[in-house]
Amino acid sequence: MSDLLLPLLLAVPLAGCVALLVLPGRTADRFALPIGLVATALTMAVALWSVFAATPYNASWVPSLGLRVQLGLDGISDPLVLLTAFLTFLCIVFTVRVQPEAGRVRALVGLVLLLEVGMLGTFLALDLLLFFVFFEVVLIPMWFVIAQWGDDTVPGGRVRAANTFIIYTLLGSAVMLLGILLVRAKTGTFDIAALTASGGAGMSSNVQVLVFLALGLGFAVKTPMWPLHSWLPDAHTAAPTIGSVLLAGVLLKMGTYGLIRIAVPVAPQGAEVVAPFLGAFAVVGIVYGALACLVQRDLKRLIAFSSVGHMGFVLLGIATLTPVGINGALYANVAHGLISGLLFFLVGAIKDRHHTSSIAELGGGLYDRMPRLGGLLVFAAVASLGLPGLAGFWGEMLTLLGAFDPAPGLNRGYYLTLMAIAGLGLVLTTVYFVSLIRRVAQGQTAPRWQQALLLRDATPLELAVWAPVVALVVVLGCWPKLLLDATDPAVRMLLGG
Amino acid sequence: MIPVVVAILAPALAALLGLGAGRRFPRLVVPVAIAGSAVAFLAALVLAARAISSAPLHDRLTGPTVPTGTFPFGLDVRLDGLAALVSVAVAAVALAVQVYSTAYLKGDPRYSSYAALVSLFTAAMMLVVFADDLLVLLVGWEVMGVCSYFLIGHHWEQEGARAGAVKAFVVTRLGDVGFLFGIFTLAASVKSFDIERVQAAALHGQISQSTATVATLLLLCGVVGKSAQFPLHTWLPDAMAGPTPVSALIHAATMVAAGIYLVARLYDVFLLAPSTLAVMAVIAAITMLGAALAALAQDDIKRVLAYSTVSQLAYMLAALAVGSAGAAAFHLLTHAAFKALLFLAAGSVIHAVGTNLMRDMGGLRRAMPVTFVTMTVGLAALAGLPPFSGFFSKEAVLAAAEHAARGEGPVATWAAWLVLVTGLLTVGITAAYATRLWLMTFFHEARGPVSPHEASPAMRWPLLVLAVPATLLGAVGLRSSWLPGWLGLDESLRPGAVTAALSVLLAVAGAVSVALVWRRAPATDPSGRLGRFRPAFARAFYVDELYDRVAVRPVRSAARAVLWTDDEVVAAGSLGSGRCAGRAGALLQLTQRGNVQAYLTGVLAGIVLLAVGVVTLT
Amino acid sequence: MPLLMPLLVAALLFSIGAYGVLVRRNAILVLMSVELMLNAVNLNLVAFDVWLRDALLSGQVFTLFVITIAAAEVGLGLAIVLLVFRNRETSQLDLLTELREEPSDPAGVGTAAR
Amino acid sequence: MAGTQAIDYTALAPALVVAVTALGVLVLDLFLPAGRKVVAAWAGTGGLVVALATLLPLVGDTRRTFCVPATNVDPVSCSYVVDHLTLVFQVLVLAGAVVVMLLSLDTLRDSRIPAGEYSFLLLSSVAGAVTLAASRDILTLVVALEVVSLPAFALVALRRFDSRSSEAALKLFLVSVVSTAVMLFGLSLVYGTTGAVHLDRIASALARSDGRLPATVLGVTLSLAGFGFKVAAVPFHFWAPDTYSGAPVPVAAYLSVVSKAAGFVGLAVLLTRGFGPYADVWAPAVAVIAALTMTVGNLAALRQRSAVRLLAWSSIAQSGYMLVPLGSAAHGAGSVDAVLPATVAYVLAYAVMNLGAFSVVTLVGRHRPRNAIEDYRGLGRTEPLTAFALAFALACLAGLPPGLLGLFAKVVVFQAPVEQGVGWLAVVMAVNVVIGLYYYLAWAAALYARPAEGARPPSYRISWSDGLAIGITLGAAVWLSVLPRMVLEALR
Repeated sequence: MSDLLLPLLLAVPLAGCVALLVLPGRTADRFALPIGLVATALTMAVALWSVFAATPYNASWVPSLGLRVQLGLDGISDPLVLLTAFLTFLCIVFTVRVQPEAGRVRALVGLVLLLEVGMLGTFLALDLLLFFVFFEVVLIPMWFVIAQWGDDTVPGGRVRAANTFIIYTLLGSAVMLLGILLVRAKTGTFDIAALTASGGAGMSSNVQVLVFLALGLGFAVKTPMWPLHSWLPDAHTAAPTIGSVLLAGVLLKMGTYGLIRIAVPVAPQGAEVVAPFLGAFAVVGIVYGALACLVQRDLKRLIAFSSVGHMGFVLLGIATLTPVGINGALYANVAHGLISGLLFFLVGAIKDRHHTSSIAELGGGLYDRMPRLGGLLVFAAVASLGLPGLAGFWGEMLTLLGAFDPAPGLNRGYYLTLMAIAGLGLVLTTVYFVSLIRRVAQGQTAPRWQQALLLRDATPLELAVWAPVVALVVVLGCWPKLLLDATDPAVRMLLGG
Repeated sequence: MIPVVVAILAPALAALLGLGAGRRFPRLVVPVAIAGSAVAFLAALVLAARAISSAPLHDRLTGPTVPTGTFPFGLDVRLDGLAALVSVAVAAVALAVQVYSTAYLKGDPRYSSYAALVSLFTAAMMLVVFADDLLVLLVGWEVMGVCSYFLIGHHWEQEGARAGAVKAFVVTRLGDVGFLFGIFTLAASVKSFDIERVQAAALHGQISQSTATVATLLLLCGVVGKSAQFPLHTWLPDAMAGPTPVSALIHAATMVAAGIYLVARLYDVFLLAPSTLAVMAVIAAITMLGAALAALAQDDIKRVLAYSTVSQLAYMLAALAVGSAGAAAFHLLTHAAFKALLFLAAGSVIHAVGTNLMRDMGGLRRAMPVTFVTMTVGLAALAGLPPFSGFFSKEAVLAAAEHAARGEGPVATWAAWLVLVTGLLTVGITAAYATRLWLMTFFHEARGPVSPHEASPAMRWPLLVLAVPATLLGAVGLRSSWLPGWLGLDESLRPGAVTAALSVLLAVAGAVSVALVWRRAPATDPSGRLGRFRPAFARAFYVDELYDRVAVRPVRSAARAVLWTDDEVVAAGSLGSGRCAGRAGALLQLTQRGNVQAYLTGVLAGIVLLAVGVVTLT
Repeated sequence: MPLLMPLLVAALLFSIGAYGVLVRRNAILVLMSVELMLNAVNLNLVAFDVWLRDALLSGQVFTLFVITIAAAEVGLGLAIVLLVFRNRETSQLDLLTELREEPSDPAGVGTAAR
Repeated sequence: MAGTQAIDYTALAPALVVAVTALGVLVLDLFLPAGRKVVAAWAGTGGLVVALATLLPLVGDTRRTFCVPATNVDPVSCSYVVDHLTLVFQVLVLAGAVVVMLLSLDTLRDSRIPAGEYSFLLLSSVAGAVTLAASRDILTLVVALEVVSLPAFALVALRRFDSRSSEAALKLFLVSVVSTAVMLFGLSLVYGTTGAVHLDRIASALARSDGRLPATVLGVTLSLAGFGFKVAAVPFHFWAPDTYSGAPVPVAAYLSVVSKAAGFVGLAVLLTRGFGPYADVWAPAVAVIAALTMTVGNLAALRQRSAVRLLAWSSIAQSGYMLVPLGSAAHGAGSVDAVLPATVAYVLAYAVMNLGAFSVVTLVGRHRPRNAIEDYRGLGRTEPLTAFALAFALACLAGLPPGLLGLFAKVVVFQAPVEQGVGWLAVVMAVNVVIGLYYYLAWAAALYARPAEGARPPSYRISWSDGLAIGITLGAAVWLSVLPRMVLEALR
């Protein structure tokens, strides 16, 4: 029975989505949100249950391709599965009151459920091709969420933003498919567990470099790594609130999770050759993201660029190829998912109230006119800049510790310079977040908002949605053992080979 | 070991309650905050009593270890003489500040968040004091930083507060990055984050001198940042924009002293690196002298005290540089007492007169007798006049410097001489600016607009309470069984004969010269005599402007450059490829213009090309 | 008679037919040129058949089929040309460009999705 | 030559049934009153279904007929062989024809096309296609190819009063005739240099001859031309956009699916059975053609505003994808058999996807003759099921989930060049998949976008034959997305 848990985990949101599609128009519209709530809540429950009780599931789907539905959970994917189920549930709850005005709610809930299937599938898949299929299931729903419910006042329009998002990601995943097929051509199997155990045995070292480059490119676009990031600000700014929460909270993690789960173990020698370049791009990403945020004019774009910086840390952690580096990467992954999710919820709430997210128009004084929302924004900003005692710190600290003494094959001096620049990036991150607090939260309320009536502070429902995220950020900050106990053994086994 | 945990958790709990329920139960805020600090103070007293009774106190409580991937770290706390005494100082000042703030910030709309943040700060400081794991210490270290950021920015309506808060947090954060790398170097060499094991390794010589030097220099960045020493001192004067009790607690007694406390805690590692000690000596000398001179020319009373704090901290760093952790701890304790007293007194003066600027003050001697007396005690201790605590602790430092100058200390003799000379010189200058402050504030006729009145009891009592240690704490250093014993050190902290005489002479000379200048023109500011040097001293040798040009402007222009590249180059790249695909499509459309024979030409041309290609290539 | 001569003639004939197809404007003449090309193939096939002295005579059988195919194609071709002439009053090939590709605005299909 | 050839009529049954039905329909048309002409079309469809039924006994063993006695050099070789490859394509051709027939019922009524002649021509073309799948010598191959093509020209020109149709037919005719002439010239050279007409004998002759005669190489290359035209590969693709937009939409559907499938089976038979030993000669050429076809098809499709024209360019691009496996068979006969199943799988998947798209385009085309992409705006709101069918077909064509059928087919096709080591072709295809995504997605988005201001959201009267066609194709696509074994392992 326990091996049916994982397929059940995927079946519940899929059933919800199909139900919304099949039900006749009138009833589906009325019951859209209840179905969404039940489906996501059930998924969360099954996720929690399967984290403890699930055993790997294995069934053949397309024998000729060698595609098998292989699902499994271990220390690396547990936190991400829980994070996905948790954030999706919060998004649906958030939609209950904040009805996105454009388009129908039924379609939105259906799309979010389909998104959840794709995301959960990506984290559960233990078959390379199955991972690729779920990796792509996410694209079309997110495209429609951005293009139909997005904010059209973005420069260039929301459809172009959605297009750049999907074209960038698809280019990456097309190249990733080539990598996957090359692996199969050389080793004859798609099974990740077997490939990890064999540690890239079937492939010569330059084939492994080719495989790592192909897989790495696909994941780097999704992470996003520095030069391939230009889709992120447009997509995040144009996406509706729950869209950007899921985009930042989970979709970015699929890239780094892929690197850790697939690219590094399957092609270890390739990883060793490419890791220094990956580290260099990561560090440039950190500094580039931080500098870009310093002078950003739009609040949502600023948070999007902060994701480029934070994911730079995660990539640096992976580039060290050490257990502590990868532990740091996973921790930063989960922490960034929670904190950026919270930041986008808050910025979305601010934007819904002020109908603008440009910092100049918002003016200062958020503390003054909306103390609770202002306080939460400052909390999230401080958590995001990596204050110890909050979730953001441990990931970045472990990454730097990993860079301090990287894997034996890597050049130590080079990684020390990377660590130093990343440290500088840390300070720049503090600078732009603190100046964000100064420009938005502190100071006087602009006259324009003084007499605006609709500026209510955070509503009880919003607080109910955000409170668990805040609590998790604090718990993960004060008690890192909770997450590290789960990831450390899995990472040691992964790198131990 | 229970009191240690209580000392940390009580204020933390108070903070949590304050932040959480502050808005809904405003009445509960003040009692909860004070209760938190009081419980912490009692716990600290119990610990101090244990430290005094069983002299070389050493105790550990190890919590769960957290796996990281390489060597794990654990939630451990430890108790020894130094920790107990410093925790008493912290708890005492925190309690005084909490009580004082109830009056000073009466009616402030955001008092609940203020009190909660002060409690959180106290808990963080306690964590730093009692931490036995480098990472746990770092957590406390940075939580203190963020509390100071929020508290400086308490009056965020004012631009000064916002700017001061940002500057304080960024500069300390810069230092903390170096601090983090120092922790990595140290922990990697010992394969553990545990301070106990680091000290043991240092004593048994398991840490090589080069690693020790690199680690201590990096740790020094953190210390210099947090304790506002020479390169990273610019944030402390601007931090005065925060409420005065905050300045008293954080920017006088506790946070800024955390750096010195850390060096004292890891002193065995520092002793392995004489070159670091030399660097510390140089930094201490520069900071000591520069800050004292700057204090001489300040007009705002709080900025005078801020620069004075920087200078006094340099004394403690100097003591550590010349090899005497005991002197540093001693001066730390006495400084905590009299500097907190000075700030709170200044607070009541500002509260009465309504402005910080000394040129609007005067003649407060009669109007505010209690403040006058306690401030005089404080200033005397600061100047180092004999009966007061300041004299004894400063003498301990100078004695240690003289001792090292004779060649017996761990540091190079030239560094010891540098410390000794600048130390003595600064004693004179300190006495000068202390007297200037004293005269301009309390003597001559009242220049202030409103009639000044004495502070309310809630503000007066803390002054009186703090005045006691400010005067008597000096005696603690006389017997070697007292303070040195409690700290577990076997060095004597009695003032040396020669240095004591010299420093008293210099102090009196400084005070008298300022008094003479003042007597000639009581209405004007005595520092006017500095003439051409005054603006330089007032602007603290233009270090701020230098940093602005060297660091702030380049970063901002780099940011604009990054934004430009992002909009133009990277985005254009992605759009460009889309557009050129479209143009290629348009080009292809030209081949489909409908003429059949054009199609046939294309077909036949294609066939010919294909055939020639295949025949020639295979 | 050496094999080369008929092959050369066939190749020449094929090229002339191709040239005729590309150059002549009138549809009928283009059809005639196509016939030339097909007959060139026939010549080729018969020449090979004789040279191979194929027992199954498959070359000549192939020629018969090609001839029938050519006939069918011409019949159908003329019918289509007749239709074109009736609808457009012309059989000049270069005037028949009603189905050309109109260069649309740069956004192309993308505008539909706005 | 004593004794008659033993003819295996059960093997011939499908072709015979279709041919006889065609003639029957032509005769029946004479007796039908003007109003009842549609009955002829129904009879034709019935014939096709019967032909499908006759395929059942042929499953399993390989049946040979019209065989030539062995000579001292070669074994017995037959010119009509029904093996697994043939059966798969015969099913595809007949099923495709049934769906096209369903689509054409309403179009015949609306645009005054003579139903009798239409059905006769369609069925005769299908007969040709069925024969082509089973032909194993170059004579039958050429004749069958012509039998597929000639009725197609007539079908395109059947709207006699529409100058666009006649122009389209003329263009199709001319390009086809020229390509056939070139192919015949090539085949004559091949016959000349190998001395054989049956494909297996040609293959053994090519394998025997050590040196590579330039004439043979030229012959092999030129003989690709005929099928290149049928498949609308790059140098021969010029006719496709004009013909598709000029012809009635069901005929365009027929050309893009059934006649293209016939082209591919002809190519597959010719290259694998006949020119196997020369794989290292034609494989690089096919690879280059595939790359060019994909890129030209996708780039031009970016610019299209009319639905049928966009589907024309899209089908050219899809042909490029189908040619990729054949193009990566560079290591001799062994690799050819390895890559053939990939092409067959993709052709099957493509047939289902494309017919799905065309069935909805035919429906919309009847109500909006202009048939531009703008006419599809907001279809999702008024006709949810039809819009979903088109969106699903487009997702399959783009190769993105939820269109899993397209995704699996593309993965199979991608596998061929990666395994055979033709890396550059795989990368070109990867880029093309991304370009392709843009216009499929833009069209799918238009379905669900808000209708243009002022324009009444489109709502159409769906006749049950249209509904049936859409239902069959959507059902097949969804079923094969979940269980693609049937398509992907057609040739295992």
